[in-house]
Amino acid sequence: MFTYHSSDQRITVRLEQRADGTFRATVGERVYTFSAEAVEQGWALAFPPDGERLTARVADDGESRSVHLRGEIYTFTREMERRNRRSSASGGGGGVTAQMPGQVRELLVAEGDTVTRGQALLILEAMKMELRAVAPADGVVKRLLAGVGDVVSRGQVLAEIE
Amino acid sequence: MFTYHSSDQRITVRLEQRADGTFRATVGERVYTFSAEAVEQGWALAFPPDGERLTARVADDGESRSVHLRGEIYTFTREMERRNRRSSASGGGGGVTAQMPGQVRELLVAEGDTVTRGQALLILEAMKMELRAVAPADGVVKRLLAGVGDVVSRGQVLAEIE
Amino acid sequence: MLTCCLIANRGEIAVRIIRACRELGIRAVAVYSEADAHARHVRMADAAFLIGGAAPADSYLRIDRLLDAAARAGCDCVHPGYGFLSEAESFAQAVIDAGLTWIGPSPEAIRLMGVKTDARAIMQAADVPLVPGFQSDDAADEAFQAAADRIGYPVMVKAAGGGGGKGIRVVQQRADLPDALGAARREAQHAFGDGRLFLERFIERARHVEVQVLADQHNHIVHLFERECSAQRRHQKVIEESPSPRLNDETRARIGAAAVEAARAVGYVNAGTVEFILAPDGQFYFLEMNTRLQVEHPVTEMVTGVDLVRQQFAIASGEPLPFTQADLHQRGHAVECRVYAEDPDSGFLPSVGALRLFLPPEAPGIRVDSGVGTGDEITRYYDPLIAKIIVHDMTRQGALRRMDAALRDTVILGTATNLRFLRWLISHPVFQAGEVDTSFIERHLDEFRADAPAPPDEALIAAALHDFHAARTRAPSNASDSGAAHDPWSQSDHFRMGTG
Amino acid sequence: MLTCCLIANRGEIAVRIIRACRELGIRAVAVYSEADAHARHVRMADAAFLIGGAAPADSYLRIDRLLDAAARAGCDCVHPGYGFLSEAESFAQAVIDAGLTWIGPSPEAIRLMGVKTDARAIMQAADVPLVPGFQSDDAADEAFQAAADRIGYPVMVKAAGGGGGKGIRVVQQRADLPDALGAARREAQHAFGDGRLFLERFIERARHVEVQVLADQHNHIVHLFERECSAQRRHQKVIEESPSPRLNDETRARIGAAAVEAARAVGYVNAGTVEFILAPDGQFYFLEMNTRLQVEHPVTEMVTGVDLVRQQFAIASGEPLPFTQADLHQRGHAVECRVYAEDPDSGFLPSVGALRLFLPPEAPGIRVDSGVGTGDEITRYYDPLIAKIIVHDMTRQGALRRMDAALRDTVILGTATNLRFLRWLISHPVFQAGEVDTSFIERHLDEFRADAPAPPDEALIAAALHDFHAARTRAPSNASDSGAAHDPWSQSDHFRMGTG
Repeated sequence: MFTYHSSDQRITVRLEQRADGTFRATVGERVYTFSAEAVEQGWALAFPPDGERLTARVADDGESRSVHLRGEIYTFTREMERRNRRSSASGGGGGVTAQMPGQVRELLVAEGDTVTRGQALLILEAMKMELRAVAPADGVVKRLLAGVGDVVSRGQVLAEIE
Repeated sequence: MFTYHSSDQRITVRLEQRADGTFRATVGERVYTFSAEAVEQGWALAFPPDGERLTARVADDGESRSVHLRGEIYTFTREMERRNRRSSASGGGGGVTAQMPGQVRELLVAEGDTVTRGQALLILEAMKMELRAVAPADGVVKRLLAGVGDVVSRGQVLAEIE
Repeated sequence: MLTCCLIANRGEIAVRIIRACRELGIRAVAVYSEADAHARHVRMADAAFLIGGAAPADSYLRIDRLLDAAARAGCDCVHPGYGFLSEAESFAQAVIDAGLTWIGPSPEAIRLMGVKTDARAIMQAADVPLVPGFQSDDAADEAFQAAADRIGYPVMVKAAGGGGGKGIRVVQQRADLPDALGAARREAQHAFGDGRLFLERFIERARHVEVQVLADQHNHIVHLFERECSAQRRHQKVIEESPSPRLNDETRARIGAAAVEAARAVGYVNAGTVEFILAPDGQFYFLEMNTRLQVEHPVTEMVTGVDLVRQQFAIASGEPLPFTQADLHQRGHAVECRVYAEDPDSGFLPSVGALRLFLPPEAPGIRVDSGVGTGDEITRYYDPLIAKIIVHDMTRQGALRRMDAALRDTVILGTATNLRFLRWLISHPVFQAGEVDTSFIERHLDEFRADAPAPPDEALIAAALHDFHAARTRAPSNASDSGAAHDPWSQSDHFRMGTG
Repeated sequence: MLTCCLIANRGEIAVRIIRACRELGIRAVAVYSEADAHARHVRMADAAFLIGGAAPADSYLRIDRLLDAAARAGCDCVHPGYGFLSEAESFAQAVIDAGLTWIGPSPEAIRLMGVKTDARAIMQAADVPLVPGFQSDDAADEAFQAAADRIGYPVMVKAAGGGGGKGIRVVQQRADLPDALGAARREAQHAFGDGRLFLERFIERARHVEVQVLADQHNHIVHLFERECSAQRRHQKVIEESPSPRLNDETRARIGAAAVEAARAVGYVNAGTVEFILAPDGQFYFLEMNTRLQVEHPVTEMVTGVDLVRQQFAIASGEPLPFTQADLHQRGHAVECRVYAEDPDSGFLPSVGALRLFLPPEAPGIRVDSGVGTGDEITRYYDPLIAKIIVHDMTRQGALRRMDAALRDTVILGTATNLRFLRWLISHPVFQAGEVDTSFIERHLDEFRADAPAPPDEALIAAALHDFHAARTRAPSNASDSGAAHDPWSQSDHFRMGTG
C-alpha cells in the first residue's frame, strides 16, 4: 500500500495483480482495473485493460513525486514508512512488517487466531523468492492488514499481534 | 582486465583510474590516457583528457558486444571468464580471483613473499566497500597479476600462490 | 467532422497517422496482432484492440476483425495506411457498407487501377503516355510472341493483377520468351491469384519518377510534383528524393499534368501516386497508380509544406482542397533513406531481434518516422523497416550532406542494419551526380564493401568500460528472461541510462 | 575554407552551432565553465576546454581564455552565438587581431548599433522611421523635462548603452519624470557601465516586429521577412512567430526594405536583426539592431527554408549569398515557444535542479533546439532555458494546433516549467486572433491559473507502480549522491528505462 499527500488530502493506493496479468487498484474507496506496461521512465496504462490508453511518466526526488499525464504535470509527496513507527509498533510486541517489497501470495492465519512466536502468518513473493512473515511473539492476530494479491512496500505493516 | 575477440584477433584491455579521475587503458601493448563520462547508453570519451572527444554507444547480448563510434558500428565478442578455469586454478591450490568487480586499492604482498592461509594479499574496492583478497593456502606468491589502480572483473585471477 | 479513427495498420505509418489524429482532435484507435502487443503504435493510441495472431492473414488482413474493432471503439472512419488492405477494393467497400468513412479513394477507383491491364486501357483513352506494349486477357503464347516481335527486344513480361516486382521477367531475346511467360504466369498466380500477363517494351537505364496527387470531393485535382525513386534494390525503393535531380521544368510540368489526367480518368478522390518510367531520352510512360498513401510521402511534405495525412482526413470529411495548383511550389530538396534491419553482409537478409539501442538523429532539417524504439523487437512477421530518415535543405548538395551527418549520428545496436550501405550509396559519385537509374544498385553492388572494419582501440576501451560498469550495477534479481520484459513485476533492468 | 571553429558560448545555441559545423565538415571546439563540465555542448563537441568558474565573468566573458582555447585547438574562426560576448566590439576586434575569422559583423558595425543614441542618429540619416524622441549625451534633467513635454506623455526613459529591458521606465505624467530619470540612470550605470539616457514617445498597445537580414561581403543585403515577438513578459520574449499575424503585404514590404536600409547604413555584414515597434495605426519605428544571431532565428529558418547558421559561416568565408531578395518567400507559418525552468506559481522564478526526465516532443513539423537532456542540471548561473520548441505548418491555425500538441507531449520532470503558461497563452482568444501586443501578458496574467490541479487517480496509480518497481530494482549500492553522478565508477542507477 502506498500513501500520498496532495494539498491537504491523504490518499492511499493499493495495488493487486490478477491472474491474467492485469491489475486492480484501490485509490481511497475507488476501484480500478487496468493493464500496465513499463515504458521509458513511465507506464503505458489502459483503463480498463481494453479501454482508454494513456502514458504516465513518473519521477521521484526524495519524498516528492511528479507525474506527467495527458499533458499535465502533477506533483505530490509520498508518505514514507517511518522507521520509528515500525519500531514502536514492534516495540508494542505486535506489528509484523514486510521485509521487502512484494506481493502477498497466501494468508496462513485469520484474524482472531492464536499464534506462537516464529509461526508463519503469510507468504510474500518478491524477486522470484518466497518470504514468510512470522509472528514476533506469542499472541492473537488482532488485524490482518493485507490480502492475497496485494502489493506491499518495504516496512508496510501486514498484521498486528496482541 | 577484459579480453575481446575480433575476427581472429584476441585483444586485452586493462583499465586503470588515476588520482585525478582520468583513466589509463592498455590495449594489447598500446597505452592511452583519456577521460570518460557516462552518457545515455554509452560513454563520452576524450583522448587524451583535453583532446579529441567522441561518444561511444555500447550494447551487449550475451558474449557479443557492439559499439557505435564515429558513425560506424563494430561488433566483436567478449571472452567470458570460465567458471572451470577459476576452479581449476584454485584447485591447483594457487589462484586468487576477484570476488566482485572493482579496483585494486592496495597491494599488501610482493612476488616472492611467503604467505599463510587466510592472509590478506591485496585490497579491492568496489561499490564503496573494501574487500580483502586472501591466500587460499600457505605458500609463496608466485605472480601478482594486478597492480594498484587496476580495474578487475569478477573472477579475474589476481595472484598465483605456489 | 470525423471524431474517431480506426488505424488498420501497424509500424511507422500507424504512428504517423496517430500523430495526425492528435493534431486534428480525432481519437486514434489501434489494432494489433499478438506479435505487436507491446508495439509503439499500440502504446501511443487512445485505445487498442487485439485482432489475431502474428501472421498478417490472421490479423492485419482480417476485414471482419478490423470492422469489429471499429464498431467496439465507436469509430466513424478507417485509415488503411499503406500495404496490408490499403489497396483492397473489398475492404474499402466493407468499411463504407458498415457506415464508416474510408480515408482513401472509392472502391471503384481502387479496382480500376488495381488491374494493370485495365489501367493501361483507361490511360490510353485519357492520352496518358504508355510504354508500347500488348495486353490480352486470354492470349495464347503465340499471340504474346507475335506482339513481342512487334514491340522489339528486350521486352518485359508483367503480371496484370499486381505490383511490387512480383511476376516480372525481362526477356533479352526471342528464344527466352516461352519460359519467361510460364514462370511469370506461375509467380503471378501464386502472388495475386491472377495469372494474367501483359508485355511492355523494356526501357534500359530507366528511371522511376512518381507524382503525388490530391483530389477532393469537389472535382479539384492537384499534383504535388514528383519524387525520384530510382535507387532500388530488387525493385524495392531504398532512397527517394524530391525534386528529381534530372527533370527539367518543361518535363516536370508535363508529367504533373499527366498524373492529374490519370487521376481524373478514374474519378480519383484523396491522396494517390502515379508512377512513371522516365527513359534516358526524357520520354515518360505511365507505370501504375498506387491508390493510397506512399511510404515516401514525407519528401513531398517537406518540399511542398503540405501535410498529406491531414489532407487525407480533410478530403474524406468533404472539405475542399485549401490550395490550387498555382499555390503549390517545390522548395529546397528533400531526401528519404529507408533504414532496415537487414544485413548487407549476408545478402540483405532481414536481421530480426531486439533493438538494444536506437537513438535517432536529431538536428534542424531532420525528420525521423519510426514505429520502434529501444527495447522493441524486429520480428520476422513484418517489414523490417526500423525508421525513415528524411532531411530537407535548400539544395540537393546540402540535403545529401545533411543526410550523411544524420546517418552517421543514427545509433542502432542489436540488429544489423543497412546504414553503411545507405552511406555508401549517397556518397557514390553517380548518386551525387543524380544519375542513378533503377538498375544502378544491382550493377554496382560489388563496389560496396559490406564487411565491417576491425574495431579501433577506442571501441574496445568503450566496451571494457561498459562491461566493468554493467557488472557493478547489475541488480541482484537477474530477471533478464526477455519473455517477461514487459511485465513490470519482473522487468529486466538490462537497459539503463546514465545520469550524464 | 574554415576548418575549426571555437564556439564561445554554451547551451542550446552552442549545440545548434556544433550541428552546423558537423554538416560543414568544420571541427567544433567547445569551451565550458566548471558548472558546465558535463553539459551537452561539451559532450557533443570535437574538443572542449575549461575556461574558468561558473560565473560568466570568470569564464564565458573571459576574452583572454577564449582566445587561448582557440589557439590551443588550432581554430581558424570563432562563433559567438547570442548573449555573452556576441555583441562585444572588443571581443570581435580581439578575434580579428588574433588572426581568426569572426563569424559576425565588423566591430565597427557592432559599435555603431551598440550605442542606442548613436544608432538613432544613423537611422535618422538613413530615413529609417524613428519613434519621436530626444537624445543628448550630457543633458541635464531640465532638458529631458522640456523634451518630454514636447514629445507628450506617456514617455519612455531608456538606457543609451544597452538593451534587454534594463534601464527602461515608462512615465505616465510630468510629475513622475525626475524620479524615473534617476532610477533609470542608476540601473543603466549598474547594468552597462553607462548611465546615459534618452527619451522616446511611449506607444501604447505597440507590437514588437523584427526583421532578419543577411548581408555578404559583396554588398548584397537581403531580408528574410519578419518575426512577431509581441508575446513578452517583462520585456522578455516568450513566443515568437513568422509571419506576423497582422502585417499586410504592403507594410511587410516596407518594413523589410527599412531593415535592409538600416543594415546598409552601418555597412553590415553577416546575420542581424532589426527590431521595430509597430503602432496600432500600422506605423513602424526602428527600435534597435541586434548584431548577432537571435534566439528566435528558427522560425525564420522554417518559413524561408534558409539555414541561418550555415549562412553565417558561408558569409564569413567570403561566399556570396546564394539567393537574391526575389528568391526568398515566406511559406506556411512557424511558431517558437521558449520552455523555461521557471515556476509560474511563484512569480516565474527560475527553478534550478536536475532534469529528472526530459522527453522532447517528436512528430512531423516539430523541431526542438535544446542544450540539456535527462539528468542534466539547470543551474542558477545561466539562463534557465530548457528548450525551444518550434513548429511549422501551412497555416497559423495549423501551427498553433501543432504547438499545442507538441507542448502536451513535452515531458519535463524535476524542475518547474512554464509549459502550462505557454499552453494557456497560445489558447487565449486574443493570441489565437493574433492581436497580442507587448503588454498583453502583464494585463492578462491574472487570468492564468498557475496552481496545478489535484492529481487524478491515474497519476496516483502510476506513482504507486513506480514506487513499487523502484523499491524492487534498486541496486544494492545506493549511490544516489548526485555529486558523483558523472563518475562512471559510482554512477547512480537512478534513471532507468523499461524494455517496453
